[in-house]
Amino acid sequence: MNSISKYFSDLFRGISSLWAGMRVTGKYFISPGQIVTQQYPENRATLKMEPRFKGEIIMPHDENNQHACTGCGICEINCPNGSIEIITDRVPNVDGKPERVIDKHIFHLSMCTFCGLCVKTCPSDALAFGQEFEHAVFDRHKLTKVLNQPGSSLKKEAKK
Amino acid sequence: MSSKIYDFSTLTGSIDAALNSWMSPGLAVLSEMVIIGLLFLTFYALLGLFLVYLERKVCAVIQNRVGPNRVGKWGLLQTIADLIKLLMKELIPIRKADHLLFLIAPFIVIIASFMAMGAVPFAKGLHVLDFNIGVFYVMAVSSLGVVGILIAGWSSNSKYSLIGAMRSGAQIVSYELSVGLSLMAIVVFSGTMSLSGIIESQADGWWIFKGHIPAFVAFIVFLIASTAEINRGPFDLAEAESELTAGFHTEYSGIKFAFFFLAEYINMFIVAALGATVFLGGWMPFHIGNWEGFNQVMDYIPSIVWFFAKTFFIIYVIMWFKWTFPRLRIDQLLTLEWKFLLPISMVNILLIAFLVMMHWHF
Amino acid sequence: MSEEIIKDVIVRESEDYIINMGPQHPSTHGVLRFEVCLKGETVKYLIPHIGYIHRGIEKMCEADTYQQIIHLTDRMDYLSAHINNEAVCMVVEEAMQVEVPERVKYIRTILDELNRIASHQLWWCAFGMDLGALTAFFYGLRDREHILDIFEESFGSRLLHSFNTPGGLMHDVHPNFQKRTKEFITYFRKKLPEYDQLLTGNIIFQERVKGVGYMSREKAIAYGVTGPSGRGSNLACDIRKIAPYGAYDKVQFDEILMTEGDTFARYQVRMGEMLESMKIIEQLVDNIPEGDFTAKMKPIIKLPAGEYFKRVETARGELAVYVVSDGNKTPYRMKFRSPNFSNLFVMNELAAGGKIADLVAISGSLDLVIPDIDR
Amino acid sequence: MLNKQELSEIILKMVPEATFPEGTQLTEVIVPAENILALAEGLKNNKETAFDYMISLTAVDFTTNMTVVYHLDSTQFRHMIVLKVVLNDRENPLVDSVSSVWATAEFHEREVFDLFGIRFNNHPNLKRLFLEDDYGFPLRKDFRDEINIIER
Repeated sequence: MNSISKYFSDLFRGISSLWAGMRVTGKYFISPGQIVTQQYPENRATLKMEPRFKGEIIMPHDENNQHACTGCGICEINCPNGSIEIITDRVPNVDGKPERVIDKHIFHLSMCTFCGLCVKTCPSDALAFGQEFEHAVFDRHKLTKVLNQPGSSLKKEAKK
Repeated sequence: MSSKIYDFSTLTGSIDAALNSWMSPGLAVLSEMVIIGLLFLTFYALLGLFLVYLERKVCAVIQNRVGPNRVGKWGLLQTIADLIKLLMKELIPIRKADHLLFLIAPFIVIIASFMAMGAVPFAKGLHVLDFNIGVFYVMAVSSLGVVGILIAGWSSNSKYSLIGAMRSGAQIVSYELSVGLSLMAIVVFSGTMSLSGIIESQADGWWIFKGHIPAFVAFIVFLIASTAEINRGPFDLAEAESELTAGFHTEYSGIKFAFFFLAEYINMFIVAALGATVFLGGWMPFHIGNWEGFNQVMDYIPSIVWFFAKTFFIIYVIMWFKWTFPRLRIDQLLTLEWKFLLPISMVNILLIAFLVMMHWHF
Repeated sequence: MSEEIIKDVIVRESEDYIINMGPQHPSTHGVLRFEVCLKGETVKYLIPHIGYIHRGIEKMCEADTYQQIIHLTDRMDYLSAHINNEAVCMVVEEAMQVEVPERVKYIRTILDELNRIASHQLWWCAFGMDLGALTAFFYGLRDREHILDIFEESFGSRLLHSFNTPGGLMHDVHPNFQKRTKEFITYFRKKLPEYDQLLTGNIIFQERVKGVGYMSREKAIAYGVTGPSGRGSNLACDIRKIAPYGAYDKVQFDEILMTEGDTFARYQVRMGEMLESMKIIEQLVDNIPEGDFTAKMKPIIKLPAGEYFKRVETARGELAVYVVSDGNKTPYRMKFRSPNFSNLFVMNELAAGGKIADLVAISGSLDLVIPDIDR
Repeated sequence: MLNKQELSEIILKMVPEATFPEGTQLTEVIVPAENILALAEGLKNNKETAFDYMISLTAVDFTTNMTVVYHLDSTQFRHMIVLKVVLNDRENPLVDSVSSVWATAEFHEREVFDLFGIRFNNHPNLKRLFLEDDYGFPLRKDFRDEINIIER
């Protein structure tokens, strides 16, 4: 007799537990307002990444097309993956002395792990993280970027 | 019978008469067969596409997602795009597979479901074959599909496939019993095996309401057992993707895979249609005893709407199962059948026989 | 060095039915291969094969400075990246005898616990999926998204946030951090009962996991199984209790212990730990002291010559960092004792004799992260 | 919980040749290679020490010798000890396996064999764990990978 009552209590306990699960899914079925997924390409206009989002490494330029990078190479040394290459040039400044300026600040996005050491260690705050995240390209070479814009120069106040 | 307005038998009868007046009787039958075949093929394809779409939308809403929404309005063309993709995909030949069996397995599965469809009464006067043993025929034919699954699993020469097929074999052979017994309950109530006869017997109320608790129990058993029989929901052990990657159809690709996929959904429809017909009155509108006014109002809703509404309700419940429950293990699956469902349905059928004997049902 | 090939010791019988689960199999959570020998549906034995994503992190560390090592540790157990970072930071801080500010300790502890919740949520998703409950997967990910949003706001990355640095943090947390963390706790306390209704109480689920994959306490100790998997076998192995670090000595929390030792016990430990983690966060989040977000460190860190050892509790167990320094700016030898490495090899003991479906449930309940095994 | 003094007394009773370096973070013991198995068994089975839990087993290549390092813990007393075995034969290092004492050592030893080439006597299944059979032993200091250069 005991086993029979156990059989039925097991049966009803089982069915009620199944019903509990079905209630959860059923609740979501009848309340479609609960949809949480983002409609990504459609919401591009409203999609704003957090200001700290590490999308890529950029070199901010001001309105005079000037940046703050002195070409010291600290970011290159600190990068664990060798994703930064700096090609410097020596040009005579106003006094006629040769002075180091960057020719190209090359950033290999494909090798970058976004550890943030370059941005953190830059002594002149020349690097920053950009919010761009759509990096998919068909050609891998397009992921190698030159961060300083053509014709840009060093900011005066950063020169000291 | 008051529901004369939406009777399809006048339409089909007039087509039959017209064909007979144009050509010899033999040719008329032949052309009718061709017409029905073409209609069925179209219906089959459209139904498959729609059910896949429906499943995706249902599971998406349950999972707080949107579901397909890229191709066409609300993603309506998504399944068609998938179909085109599957049609154009390469059929990967499997080395060391048994090529003949590998080739015919999907056809066996799909033909089985096709044949079962023939006996489904879609609306008043709209069915292909009205057997006097309709219930028996549908059950017999729909269980042929397991042969296809077994052949598919064995012939692909893959270990996953073989395990999946063996599981499927054990599962379907067991659950066939419960499906049969639960349908038998209504056969005992209505006293006929003909599907149209069963529907007619529900003119004053559906069996699930008329048949007291035993009919309801039979309905629940039918739902569970038929979900298992079509390899779906918590019983999809034959293709348990976390264990066997894809089970019996691991090695299939392209349109052959699509056949399995389609057959699974069509089987779901057939099972739901059978359940709706036997337990929920098929195309019969919702009638209550002798409330003439209420019954008249209900009759204004076409019978085909009634049929599809009930069928899709059961389809939704089966989908609801699938997207809620974890999968059973093979031994638990068989325990459920042999220790719970089968004894319950046996006791149930005894009860029903007693009820019918005492004329306690309505 | 002798080059002879050592023969496989397991002799296969002719009727053994061997299937490979993995490396690309839906249930192995990454690139792990189980060579499973079956008899019917029953598992006779299984051999784990690893190394598919062995990247040589320990060797790479020998060429990196201590700041650069941090980002490599993210990539071991990527689901508890923050805790891995903290282990390396703490070993460096201990060696340099740097006292980190209280603020850093509090923030690190909160982030550890958030990371632990996120990790357990993902485990819950994947465990449900292993058992065929696909909807569970989406519910877990839905709630995990809230934590990842908090991470993104504060550190700019969602999964691999190299936010710790020797001596402190990369930068201070976002001003919204406390508010959003509290919002998350309120939200998740509402959603956690749903998890129980959907899976924990479900009869099918309980049948699948109860009594499956029994691990005794002795076996757990012998195989070095730690973390929630070990605590399911009544092995008190929580480093947060044994050797408190960060702000763990300032909070009240329970170490969840289960005596059953089966898959369901390991499941319940993790579910309980989510609640405990929320408790810890609630105790800390309002009391984060003001102060600096990093201690004063030299730009080039040189550990004094010697050997250093530090243990932390990640979401999966005990992570130990063993550093041999020769006084240079790079470590001479860096060893990570990863929890998953030890947890993996108990699989054969647990799964042998069960069904294939049990094997999937057991490997899910051990919560293996393969990059942590391979390193 | 035993302190360094008590531990060293117990160990010296088992292995008189053991030495105890000073100024280490944890209690360290350097034992000759031939004594390690006996010491391991002794430390595990002794009621006072009960080192039943092996945290990790690893090795360090000091270019002059190979050192196998065992980190042990006791789940009962929660004291820790570090055992070290110095193998002077760098070309063909050989040490007794402790996998009979701690089951987890079997796989840690396989890892060490894989990455350092240190061989373990009486190991039940000493095969490479991660790498291919002809790869070389990457964590040795004289290892050079011509294809993927990791030096900086």
